[in-house]
Amino acid sequence: MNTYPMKLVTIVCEAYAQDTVTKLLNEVGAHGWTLFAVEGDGSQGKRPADIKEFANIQIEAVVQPEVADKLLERLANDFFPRYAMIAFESEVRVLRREKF
Amino acid sequence: MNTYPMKLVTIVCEAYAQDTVTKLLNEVGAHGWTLFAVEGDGSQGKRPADIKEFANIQIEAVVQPEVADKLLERLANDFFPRYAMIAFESEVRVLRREKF
Amino acid sequence: MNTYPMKLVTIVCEAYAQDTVTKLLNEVGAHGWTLFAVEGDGSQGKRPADIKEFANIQIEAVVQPEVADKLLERLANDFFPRYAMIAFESEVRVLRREKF
Amino acid sequence: MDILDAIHANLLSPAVLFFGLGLVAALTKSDLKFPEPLYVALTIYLLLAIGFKGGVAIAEAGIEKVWLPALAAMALGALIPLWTYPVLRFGGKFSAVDAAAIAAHYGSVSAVTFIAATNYLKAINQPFENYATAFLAVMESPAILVGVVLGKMATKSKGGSDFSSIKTAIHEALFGRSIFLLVGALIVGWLCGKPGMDKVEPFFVTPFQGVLALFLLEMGTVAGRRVGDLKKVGPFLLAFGIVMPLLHGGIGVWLGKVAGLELGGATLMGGLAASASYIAAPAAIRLSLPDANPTFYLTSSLAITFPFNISLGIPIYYEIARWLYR
Amino acid sequence: MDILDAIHANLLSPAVLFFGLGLVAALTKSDLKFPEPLYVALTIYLLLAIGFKGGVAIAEAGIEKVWLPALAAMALGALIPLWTYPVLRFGGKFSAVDAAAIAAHYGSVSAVTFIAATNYLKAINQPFENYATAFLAVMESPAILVGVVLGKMATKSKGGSDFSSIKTAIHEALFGRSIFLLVGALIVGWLCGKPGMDKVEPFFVTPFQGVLALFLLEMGTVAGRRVGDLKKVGPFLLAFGIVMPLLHGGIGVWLGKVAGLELGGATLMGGLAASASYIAAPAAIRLSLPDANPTFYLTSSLAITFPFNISLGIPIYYEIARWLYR
Amino acid sequence: MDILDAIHANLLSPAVLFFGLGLVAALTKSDLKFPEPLYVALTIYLLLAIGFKGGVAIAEAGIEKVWLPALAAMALGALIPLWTYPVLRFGGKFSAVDAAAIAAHYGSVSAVTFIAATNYLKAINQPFENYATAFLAVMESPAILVGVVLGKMATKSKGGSDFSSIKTAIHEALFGRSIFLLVGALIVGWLCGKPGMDKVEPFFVTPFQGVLALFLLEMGTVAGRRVGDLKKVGPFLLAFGIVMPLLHGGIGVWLGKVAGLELGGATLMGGLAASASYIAAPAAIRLSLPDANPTFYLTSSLAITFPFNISLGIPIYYEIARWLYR
Ligand SMILES: Nc1ncnc2c1ncn2[C@@H]1O[C@H](COP(=O)(O)O)[C@@H](O)[C@H]1O
Ligand SMILES: Nc1ncnc2c1ncn2[C@@H]1O[C@H](COP(=O)(O)O)[C@@H](O)[C@H]1O
Ligand SMILES: Nc1ncnc2c1ncn2[C@@H]1O[C@H](COP(=O)(O)O)[C@@H](O)[C@H]1O
Ligand code: NA
Ligand code: NA
Ligand code: NA
Repeated sequence: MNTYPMKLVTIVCEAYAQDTVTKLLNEVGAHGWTLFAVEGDGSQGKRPADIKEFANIQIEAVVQPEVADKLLERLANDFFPRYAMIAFESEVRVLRREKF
Repeated sequence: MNTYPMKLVTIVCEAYAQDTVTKLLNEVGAHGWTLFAVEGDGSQGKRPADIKEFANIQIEAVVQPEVADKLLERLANDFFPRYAMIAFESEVRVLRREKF
Repeated sequence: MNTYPMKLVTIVCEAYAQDTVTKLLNEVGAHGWTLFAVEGDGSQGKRPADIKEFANIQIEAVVQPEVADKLLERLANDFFPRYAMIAFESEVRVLRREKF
Repeated sequence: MDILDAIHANLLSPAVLFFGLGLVAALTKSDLKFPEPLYVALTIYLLLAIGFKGGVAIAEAGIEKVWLPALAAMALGALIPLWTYPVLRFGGKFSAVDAAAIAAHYGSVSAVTFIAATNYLKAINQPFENYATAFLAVMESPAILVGVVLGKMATKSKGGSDFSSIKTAIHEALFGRSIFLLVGALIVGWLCGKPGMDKVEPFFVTPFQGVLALFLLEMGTVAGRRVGDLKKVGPFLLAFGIVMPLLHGGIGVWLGKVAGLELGGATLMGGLAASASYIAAPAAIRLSLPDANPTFYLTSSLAITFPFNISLGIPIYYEIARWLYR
Repeated sequence: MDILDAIHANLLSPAVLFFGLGLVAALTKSDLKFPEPLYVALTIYLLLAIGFKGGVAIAEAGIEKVWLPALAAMALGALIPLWTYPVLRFGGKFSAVDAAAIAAHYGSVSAVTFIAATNYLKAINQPFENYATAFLAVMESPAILVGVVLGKMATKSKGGSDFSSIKTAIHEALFGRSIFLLVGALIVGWLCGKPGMDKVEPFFVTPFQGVLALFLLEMGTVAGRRVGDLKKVGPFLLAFGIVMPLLHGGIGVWLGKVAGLELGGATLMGGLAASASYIAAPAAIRLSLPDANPTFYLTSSLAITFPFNISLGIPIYYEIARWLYR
Repeated sequence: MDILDAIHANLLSPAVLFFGLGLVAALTKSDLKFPEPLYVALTIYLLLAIGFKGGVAIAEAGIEKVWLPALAAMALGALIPLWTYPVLRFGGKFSAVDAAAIAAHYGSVSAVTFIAATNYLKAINQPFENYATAFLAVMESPAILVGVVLGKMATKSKGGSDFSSIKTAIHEALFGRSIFLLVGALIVGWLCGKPGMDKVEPFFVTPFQGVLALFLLEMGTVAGRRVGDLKKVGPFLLAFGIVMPLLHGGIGVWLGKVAGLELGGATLMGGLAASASYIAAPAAIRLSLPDANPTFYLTSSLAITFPFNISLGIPIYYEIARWLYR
């Protein structure tokens, strides 16, 4: 099987940011995303996920390297100052290059 | 600590495919898997996870490289044409080689 | 954007271990973690997540390489013999080095 | 103007209004979303409650009253796909597997539509046979099996892996969550009888209508989120999703009368025949006919037929019954 | 010593005691945690129930009785931020955006506080206007919009992305989950009237107080987990979170009297004015003023004002009302 | 043939039948699965309801009636591990830590078994002391602590990390979710008394039996999924899981009589002694004795003793009580 390199960008942030982050994903050219509710602890304190309104989510998107760059840049400039959030990228390999 | 390279195969697909995918994991020689419910967006549209029946799941399996190859091949041939699904692999390192 | 290499350590274990694992994360110097409930199958049998008490969780922490080493060592020595658990590390890249 | 009054009364019931509110929530993109476990909890409750009540009713009426109309209901369910399939295949130009899949949904039934129909009858003080739940229970599976067989025959060539074995379909049709809960609760209710009912009535019966209203709010949002798919399914399926229920509703009412039911029971059998499954059938079909396109069968049963039935359909079937029982 | 008796009775009600139990759970680090879907389910239930009941009450009382006090309530909500903002900005030395955010929370209202107040009145057999829910419904949004405008004016320079558009705030304030459920259920109740109520009463009314007790247990743990943040907010906000409710409570009661309400209704309007939002407002503010610090507005409304109101505040507003209505 | 009648009546109650239905679901691999939050919600409800009711009963009976039998219950719970440990260690050849873990479970109690027992008594119109919930509350922890100490003494050598500190065990045994809810609600109920009960009765009391039936359906699936583990635990533990309850049931009934309880209360104390914990104890033991094998203690308490008690055990303890109270 031929596999092709892609970037997986993972974002953990407060649930309030969901709409703006998925909008950003569309803007920078991601073709899909996956999202789930998480609990967490970080510099802005524990997020116990007890109330929907104050919960955390994790968003994952498999994207082309250029898209990952653009995405991270936008996150750093517009989102990091405002939201409890982390983001990181890693290398993954996919089968259907054209899908991402 | 000595760590050993393994592949992490991640599959995101509609919840209906759960049984057939985990069966496939057994067949190709995975020794375990982890699974959770997710929401997502992709080429086949939003999956809002409102109804159990139409929800998405993410399945992760740490496997030996050969197993990953076999797994991806079977997914590409039998599953991709039928189900809303993506799959990708990445490099991870584990401690207890014999466990995977 | 400058990105910096970090390790992502992923731990899947029974929910009972949550407090001891997050305590360990603090001890070895992780600055945050993310956690969510999962189902799974492994050498110790299926964990169907039907009862909170017998469920599985997945914990992810982005840490510096040295911290990852220490973490894995402690897991191998103190936790693997006692709990249904797997752990693995992978390479990721982050933007704000100082945060992790 | 009887029928307009009947529809009017139905539209102003809390259950239907809450369904409408859910539609509005989805269409205005309000962030109202029921968590999935709440949805599951509500379906479990509704299925257990209706099943249990039906079982107790069977115990009281005696099985000898129930078996004949139940058999008739079952036969009707199994037969419906046989005529809806060609309509879809040749009238609607659907592929064989899509036609089979949609046919399976319209032969099977929607428990919530049934519940809404009992609700309606209660609201207008029309008595009905409580054991009618038995018809709901037996009508769920046969059409699914018929549909799967139709679909398999059409797609025989493909195969290989055990994706699409008929065995999967049978297991799903018989042990799937919704049918299991319904039939299980029916048997439990039948074994307990009245003394059992006395114990659990304040939980399974008294608050039932309120829970239904809450659930229909949720169903409104679920259906509303699929309104955008209406464009994808085309005008044929749109018309199909309204005309077929009317046809099947009439047949069901008539069959109920023939099988010896009272006016109320015949209305319920009409509602059952008219309803299309959107829980049990999608699950079974997705597993056993994975090549069928879910947008077609889900959108038509969930976003067209279901809202039609609970708003306009049920009062219409009732009026048909009244006309037949004059 | 009337007021002490009133407080004593309130403190010994199941709802308040369960709230205390929740606080204890959080403080003793018990692993008691409500799953998030249960929290969502309970809020949906409470909002629908209170809204539906209010709607039925409006249908029975006639809209002409309701509109004037509702308008007064709305105006009060919109005005409160105008004086709380300078108090916070200049008295408390908060940044402009933080002051605006907190002001929005105190002008808006807490549905659970309202419910607790109706509960209290019921417990002491004090009749009240059931349609008061309408005031709750109209008081939620205006202050949020005013607060967002205040915050925007202060932070105009920054901008660019659509983070913080007023449009987002308006959509959230009008179609956010809680306001949507409340207003939607109000309309549904108003359309159904008494016949609809008869059907769903055993679900939406009879068990209501028990559900509230369960929910307050959960709210106790939520508030308790934020007790640690009390240190971060400083003594000014601590005092603000208790003094402002007393002031607004008095104004609300007085306004209720002026607008023609009875003693019970005026008490409820006092409770509404005194309450601070911790669900609708945080959501809207987080989205439209992301630069405001949530620790300030959440801790003060959730961990100070809310517990104060449900334990001491409500009986106090009632006594104020009794004094005004002598 | 009294005892057979008693068992027969119990087996045909909705609660027990729904438990059976859950077993069937698991064994036929139906995809029926309660979402975890629903399970949590149901346990919270059941524990609060039973605790609150018990607390109100204590307030009405007066603490002076309760303390003596409560003390007796507590002592019994603490003592049971002292004889079950050697039986397991030397009779069953279990390792020290496994024997200690299992012993802790059988000394502790199962709230759901207790609830099922009260249900049974209500069904056969046998009055009982409502404050018996207090015995449930005090019997949960002592055996766990004793079991942990036994296990620690056996595994002293190992240590190091704070995994297995006795402190963890104590915190878990006293502030764990289930004991916290039960004791907390007991205190709340005791503080509110009858007036509080009047408010929440339609939520916490009226629908209680129905909720229990729903919960037992879920417990049936949970137990059913562990049926496969029965092979792993061996014949000794199988026998142990049935013989021990019978023995402890007898002792409990006798002790209840000695402590001055009526027939109903003694039956409940028998049921408590006979029951094995499968929620509080596993949590505490997993945290404080992580080297013990969960398959042993979970399978025996959940898949053997629990089903035995709710189906056959409770009627048997009742007959023992009737025989003792002749
Ligand atoms: N080092 C980390 N590893 C994994 N997740 C993290 C880490 N730091 C923060 N997070 C997650 O990101 C969320 C926001 O982080 P923060 O802004 O640091 O509070 C936290 O609640 C965690 O869920
Ligand atoms: N680029 C992507 N990155 C992350 N998840 C994706 C991506 N594309 C699709 N998915 C997930 O895979 C599911 C099925 O994808 P699709 O078949 O494209 O609809 C979606 O619902 C998403 O959860
Ligand atoms: N190879 C694997 N890949 C992914 N997850 C695994 C794997 N093996 C085990 N797990 C997860 O780790 C948990 C504990 O594993 P075990 O101790 O092998 O039973 C399982 O319940 C799974 O959730
Ligand atoms: Na049908
Ligand atoms: Na206010
Ligand atoms: Na015991």
